[in-house]
Amino acid sequence: MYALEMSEITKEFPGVKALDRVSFKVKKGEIHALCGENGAGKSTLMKVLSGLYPVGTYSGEIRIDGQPMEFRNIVDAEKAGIAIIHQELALVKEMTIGENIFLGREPKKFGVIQWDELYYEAAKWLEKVGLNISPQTKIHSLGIGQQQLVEIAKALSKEAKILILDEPTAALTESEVEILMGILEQLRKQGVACIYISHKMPEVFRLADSITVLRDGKSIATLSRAETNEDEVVSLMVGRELTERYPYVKRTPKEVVLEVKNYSVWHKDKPMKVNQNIHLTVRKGEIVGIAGLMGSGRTELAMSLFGAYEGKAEGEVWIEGQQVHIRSVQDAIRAGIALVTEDRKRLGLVLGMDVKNNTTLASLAAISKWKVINQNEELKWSQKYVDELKTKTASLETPVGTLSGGNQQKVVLAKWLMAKPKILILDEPTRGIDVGAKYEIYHLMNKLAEEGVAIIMISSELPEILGMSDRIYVMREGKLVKELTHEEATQENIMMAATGGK
Amino acid sequence: VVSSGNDTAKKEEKKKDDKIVIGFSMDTLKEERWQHDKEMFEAKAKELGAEVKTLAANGDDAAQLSQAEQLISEGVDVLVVVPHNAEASAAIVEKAHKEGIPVISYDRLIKNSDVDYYVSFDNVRVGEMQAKAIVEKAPKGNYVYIGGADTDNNAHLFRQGAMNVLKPLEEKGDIKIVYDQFSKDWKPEEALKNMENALTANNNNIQAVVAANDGTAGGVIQALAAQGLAGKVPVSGQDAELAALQRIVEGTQTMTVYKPIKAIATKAAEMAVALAKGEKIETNQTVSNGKIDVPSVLLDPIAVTKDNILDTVIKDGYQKLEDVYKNVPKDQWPKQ
Amino acid sequence: MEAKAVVHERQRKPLFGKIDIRAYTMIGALVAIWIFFGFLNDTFLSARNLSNLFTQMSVTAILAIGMVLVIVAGHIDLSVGSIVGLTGGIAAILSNWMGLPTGVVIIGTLVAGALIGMLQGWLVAYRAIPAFIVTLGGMMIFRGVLMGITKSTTISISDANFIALGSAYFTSGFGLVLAIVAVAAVVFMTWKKRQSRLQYGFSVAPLSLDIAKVAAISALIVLFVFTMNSYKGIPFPIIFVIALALIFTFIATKTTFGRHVYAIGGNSEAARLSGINIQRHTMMLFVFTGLLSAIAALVLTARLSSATISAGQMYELDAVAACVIGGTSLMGGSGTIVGAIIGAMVMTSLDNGMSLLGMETFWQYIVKGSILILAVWMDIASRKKQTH
Amino acid sequence: MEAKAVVHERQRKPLFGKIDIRAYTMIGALVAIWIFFGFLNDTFLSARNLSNLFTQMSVTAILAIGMVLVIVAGHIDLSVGSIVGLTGGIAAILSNWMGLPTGVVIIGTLVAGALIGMLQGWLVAYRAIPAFIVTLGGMMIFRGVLMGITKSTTISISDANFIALGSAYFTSGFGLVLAIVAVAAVVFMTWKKRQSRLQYGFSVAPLSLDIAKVAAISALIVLFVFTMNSYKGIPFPIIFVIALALIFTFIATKTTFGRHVYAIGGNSEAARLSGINIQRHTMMLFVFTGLLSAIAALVLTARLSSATISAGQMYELDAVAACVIGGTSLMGGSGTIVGAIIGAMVMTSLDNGMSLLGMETFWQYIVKGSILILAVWMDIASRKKQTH
Ligand SMILES: Nc1ncnc2c1ncn2[C@@H]1O[C@H](COP(=O)(O)OP(=O)(O)OP(=O)(O)O)[C@@H](O)[C@H]1O
Ligand SMILES: Nc1ncnc2c1ncn2[C@@H]1O[C@H](COP(=O)(O)OP(=O)(O)OP(=O)(O)O)[C@@H](O)[C@H]1O
Ligand SMILES: O[C@@H]1[C@@H](O)[C@H](O)OC[C@H]1O
Ligand SMILES: [Mg+2]
Ligand SMILES: [Mg+2]
Repeated sequence: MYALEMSEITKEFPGVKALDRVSFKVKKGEIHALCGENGAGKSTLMKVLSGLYPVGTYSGEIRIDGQPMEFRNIVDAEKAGIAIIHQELALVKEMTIGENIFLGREPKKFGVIQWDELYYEAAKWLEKVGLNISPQTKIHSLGIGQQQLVEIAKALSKEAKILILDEPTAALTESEVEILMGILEQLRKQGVACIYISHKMPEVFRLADSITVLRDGKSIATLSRAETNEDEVVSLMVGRELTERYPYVKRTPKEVVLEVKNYSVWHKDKPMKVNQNIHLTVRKGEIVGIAGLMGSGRTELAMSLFGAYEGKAEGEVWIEGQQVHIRSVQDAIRAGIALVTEDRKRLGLVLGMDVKNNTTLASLAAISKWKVINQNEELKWSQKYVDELKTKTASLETPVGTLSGGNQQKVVLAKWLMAKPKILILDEPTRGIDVGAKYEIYHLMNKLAEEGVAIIMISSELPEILGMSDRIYVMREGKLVKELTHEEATQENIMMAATGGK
Repeated sequence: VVSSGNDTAKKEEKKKDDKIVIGFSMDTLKEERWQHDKEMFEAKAKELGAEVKTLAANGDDAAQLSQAEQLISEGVDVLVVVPHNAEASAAIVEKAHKEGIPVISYDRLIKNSDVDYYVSFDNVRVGEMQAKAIVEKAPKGNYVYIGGADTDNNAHLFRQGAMNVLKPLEEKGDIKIVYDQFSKDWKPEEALKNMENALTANNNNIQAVVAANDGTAGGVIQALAAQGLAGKVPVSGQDAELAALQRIVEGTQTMTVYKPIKAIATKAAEMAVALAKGEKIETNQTVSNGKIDVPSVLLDPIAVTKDNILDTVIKDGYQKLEDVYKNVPKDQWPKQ
Repeated sequence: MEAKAVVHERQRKPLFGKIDIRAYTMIGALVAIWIFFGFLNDTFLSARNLSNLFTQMSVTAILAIGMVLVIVAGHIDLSVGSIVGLTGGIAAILSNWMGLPTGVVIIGTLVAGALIGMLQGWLVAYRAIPAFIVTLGGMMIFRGVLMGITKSTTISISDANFIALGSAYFTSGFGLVLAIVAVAAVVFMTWKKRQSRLQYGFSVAPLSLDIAKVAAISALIVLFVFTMNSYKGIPFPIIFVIALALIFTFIATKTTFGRHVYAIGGNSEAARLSGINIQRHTMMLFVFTGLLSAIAALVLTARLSSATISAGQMYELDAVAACVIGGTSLMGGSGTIVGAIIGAMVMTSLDNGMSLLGMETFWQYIVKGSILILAVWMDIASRKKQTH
Repeated sequence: MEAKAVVHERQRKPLFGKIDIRAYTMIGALVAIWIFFGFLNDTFLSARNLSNLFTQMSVTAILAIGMVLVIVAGHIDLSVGSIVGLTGGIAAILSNWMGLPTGVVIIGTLVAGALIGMLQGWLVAYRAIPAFIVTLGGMMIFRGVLMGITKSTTISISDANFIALGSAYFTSGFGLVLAIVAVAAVVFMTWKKRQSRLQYGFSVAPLSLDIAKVAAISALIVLFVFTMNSYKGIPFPIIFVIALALIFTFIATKTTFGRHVYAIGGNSEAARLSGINIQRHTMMLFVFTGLLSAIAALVLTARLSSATISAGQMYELDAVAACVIGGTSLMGGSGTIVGAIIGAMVMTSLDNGMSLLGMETFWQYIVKGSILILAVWMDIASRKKQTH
């Protein structure tokens, strides 16, 4: 008996068949992973299931506990015991954690919200996900990882029969992932059916009982974890063999390009430093990884070096032996720095603009004469990057908002590649990106390093840091506490340094 | 030049077989009085066998110019204009004349132009009448002036007229103007606020109020009523609006200035038809508009008080007795 | 036990943190304006003028109450001025031309306002036409209808009960009763809140602090009532404003409807994903602004004891300005009703003070515009400082 | 080779896809309105009335051109009406009171407009005060200043050259030359575009299609010039509108400045992180609206041959309405200048047509408001259909 059966689900968007007769079944008390490349249709399938795309906008059948169901809206799906954590954070920034957790389901008496009860309950759920903050804290003061935990708490609080997690760990650090795993295992025992979407294979293999692979909107296979392995799943996803996951090549970095000395950054609103006495060097053709826990201050360092952080900075920055004073993003670009930000939708892209306009946004001067844009040059360059990065887009005039996450990330990368940086800072460059695309990005990094670009990669995925970096800095509480070479670094010594454990 | 001659010739031809068409370009219809002007003007013209096209510009100079252009392009025989702005409307006269269309300036004088005729009441006179009527009731004491819209030229003319009467008395020491403000957009609620403030600032020690029109008078009287002073302090007005006449018979407003709309509307319609037929018009005076002396027909505005309501507004058919006395017990109604 | 302790720690901070610096800036500005005018003009701070002042701000304040919520939800209502005009005309027609009793007139007017609002709300919510357009169109249409149905005449009201809505005062006895009830309510609610928090095991503020707070609020209430009583009592329109402010603050902060409105304005996608019916809420908001406009129309018409076709013109801008001065963000998601009322008070105080000083009209325009900008500037600058 | 082939395939679509359904809906609505009025009234479609119509819409159109960009960037400018009033007053003072020559008057007025815009832009861009507030304050302040400096009088213009700006016509000869130049430009630009695309190896539309396009545009140009010539020639103000529309469309679509403005409106954070100087761009936008308001003021003052203290009142709403009817989103990020001009034309056509029909004022209000809503409703409904 299946807790959930979805059969022959077909869903079309103008010009795209996102789901093509997909069938998907989940048993009670099972953790079922849903894998597939970016744009394979995972989120769309889950949106159908959660009532976001109401009955009539798709074809096919949904059964819960054997009963056919028709969801006209989200509330119907919730009533049927379905809760979902969406891939994109869906929190109201101006509201408190508690309000967000219970949004739409506030405890009330005679229509009056029982605030004390609400916050009491909210605190309980926060406790469960290991978030030690007051539920009366407003969302906007949380980091992105903490926000993700709030989303998880919100979904858990619905005490659903079927829990959908669409890339819940994309913004979480190892320890938080641990907590989440614990929770999921407990839910499994309680008989909850969990659908788990992730691009992180180790997680999938650690947790899942079964794995369903989607490709190009079709369900390719459902496998039992016990009877498969990572390589098989990956090759089913991408439709070809993909053996080598981190294409590290040994390099001999040349002269120092970026040198940061005794660099400190003040918090943008509080009288405290988010970075202290940073010393850091990056060489030409070198990939330097920065590891650390969430909130350790890596993003602030990157933003500050890029002239984009509101808090003041102290200390020295040298580029190619020249001291530079970067006060704005324009200064940074002029000095040859590019930053691929961690939140592509909010900070990286103008979602309503098309692929080509986003690609050229930071380098318009290069394709303009007397401030007049040469539109053919624009086409040429954006086409070049679409081809080079294998970006999947209907045309160069497609608004980037309609691309899948991985393809959006490629557009951000294209924007900064076009700026021809000497120093490329990548903040969580593969967050939410499928294995195939990740692999392409790693290759690209290697190629850039080959061409002499100095690369800093901030990442919370240790395997990626270990697999790609020539050198690794570990940040803890705003300080660089350790420096390791590719050879020295291990999962253990990095975690030790990051957590300050002995 | 040649082309404009042609146009006139064509018009001459047209006039013989076609009906006379009068263009009536109005500033606004957003005040009660203008509604009366429109109705009476149209009625009279119709009676004389002409057709009237009326357009109102809602207090926008540019819109009025546009509308006049339209009337001109529709080929009206004569244009009657109630200008929103005395100076800005000179452009209308110029445009009309280029097409050989004569222009009558209605109620307000079009300045600095070759306007053909002017038929009106004198706005400065109106202000003077308001002040005189109030001074009669309250020869001494603290005065309040509640003006109209600062953005309306007429409001300045009314104030000028009132001050012609009040300033000498103030210099003599008989009266004191303790409060003098315009009311935004002629709004009664602005007048109400102004009057409340005036009363507060002077601790109710106010003997007379000159209000620029009936709308503002309404606001003033509300403020007085709140202090139990309605009917005790004389208040002027203008336009003989129904609400104001009701207040006059109830005793809370002292007077209103009735500009016999019927007279001006009738006169203007007659003049327009005569002009269209190419007849000459007799006028008794001229008024300088800064450029020429405009042949003018100036009608006398009438100060209306409780005593002469019957003989003026009601006799003219401007308002009905039963409406005006609606809130007064029937036995106290005057006999008609 | 451990868990409880954590909760305790967590609950303490916001209790003090809730003091909204922003609101205080504006209260500060208001006090500064009052002191300034009080200094230049003896009458300004007299009980009588304060009574005037409160009455003069009532219409703007009532409109601003509805406007806050509409703006919080990410919309705007440019038609409120015209709805005031139209429903005022309807009230006058019902009362004067048709001679209906006050109660019927009031109900008829409110229903008219609500229906107008509902129509606009439907277009915004269910037809997805931007509120700016719907209400800009509405602004023209309703003014046109008003001119049509009143034949562009001024209609005066003779029903004394109706007129009382705008110009009567509550007797001082009533004022005192009101003060006592209000103080009692404050005490009771503070006590209840403490109880409830204790029940949930949250920390509570020291009793002395709560007592001080209650005392301060009570003192303000008593001061207000005594000031009003020392003139003629509390003016009717002000009671409307206070009542509406309380009701809508309650709606905004304590009910699911209110919180959902904030959620919609803050992140409509998140609201939708939480199963909130955005369309129904949006339509409701416009029903509210329609209704509040009708109430404002009743007050205005009663105050003038007549309905004119220019009534309410440009009030939408006053209402929006009041909201923004009071801290409502035009981007949606944040704003308070109390703030909007303070905003309305700031603007009315300027009008009143300058007219008392007999300032020339053109100076009044300049000063009012400058203060508007300055107030928001100060506010923004102070918030920046606070966070830097 | 492979790659090139892909390019070809990909580039073909947008070439045709660029035809903006939205703009066509509005043009359709406009044509419908014209046919409707033309049917009811003989004069409406006469050369002479069309000439009037274009002249009448000029002020709104000029203001809407600047407003589009401000709205695209996520702001609004409520002060344009008052800037029109104030700079008109300044022009009249310079010309009439000070007797300066036309050239100096024009330059003085434009500088005044730009400075006013810069001041407001500075407050919005560098002091982060919401544009709504700054320009609402500006609306009051500039009106007040106008009243102050003109002492609330109307100042008439006697300089014939100045007056010509608003009321002269280009002779038919000039019109013909203009038509020839315009057609030549269209041909040349189409040809150059083809060449350049071929050079880059992109696909080009079939020659026949380009020829058809050029022919259609040329026909429209010739039709326009002949219509205008059959009355008195092309009115001066229309030439301003056309020239400004071309310049600003160029700025919006072909320059880095324009692109940056759209990016800022689409996602200001992403724009900032792409190295765009948001503050400078924002300030510049307000300089533009100030400048355009001054140009509108020159046209208006010349047309009326005088400056009045109420000139330009409420024009901001007309300008915003024109933008929105023409498809500009009030949320920022999208909108076109051509659309805004079509929007202005729709509104002016309604005004003109209804007044030709002699419709009663109140009906005019009702119809105009309804059409405004209806137009946007239609547009939204059609776009929905298109994408679903
Ligand atoms: N609202 C939409 N309009 C048009 N196309 C859409 C829309 N949402 C999704 N798509 C398209 O449907 C396809 C499936 O997208 P979906 O978001 O389900 O992918 P996914 O498997 O979740 O990818 P990712 O791993 O990047 O999250 C993609 O081609 C995407 O571009
Ligand atoms: N929007 C914000 N407002 C206030 N504080 C913030 C905000 N974002 C982050 N912080 C705080 O700044 C510090 C650094 O957080 P941040 O998440 O940027 O670090 P990080 O090392 O880049 O982590 P991540 O792995 O999430 O990228 C933390 O103390 C965090 O709570
Ligand atoms: O009659 C008055 C009119 O002359 C003036 O222009 O506007 C107000 C009216 O009351
Ligand atoms: Mg997805
Ligand atoms: Mg980070």
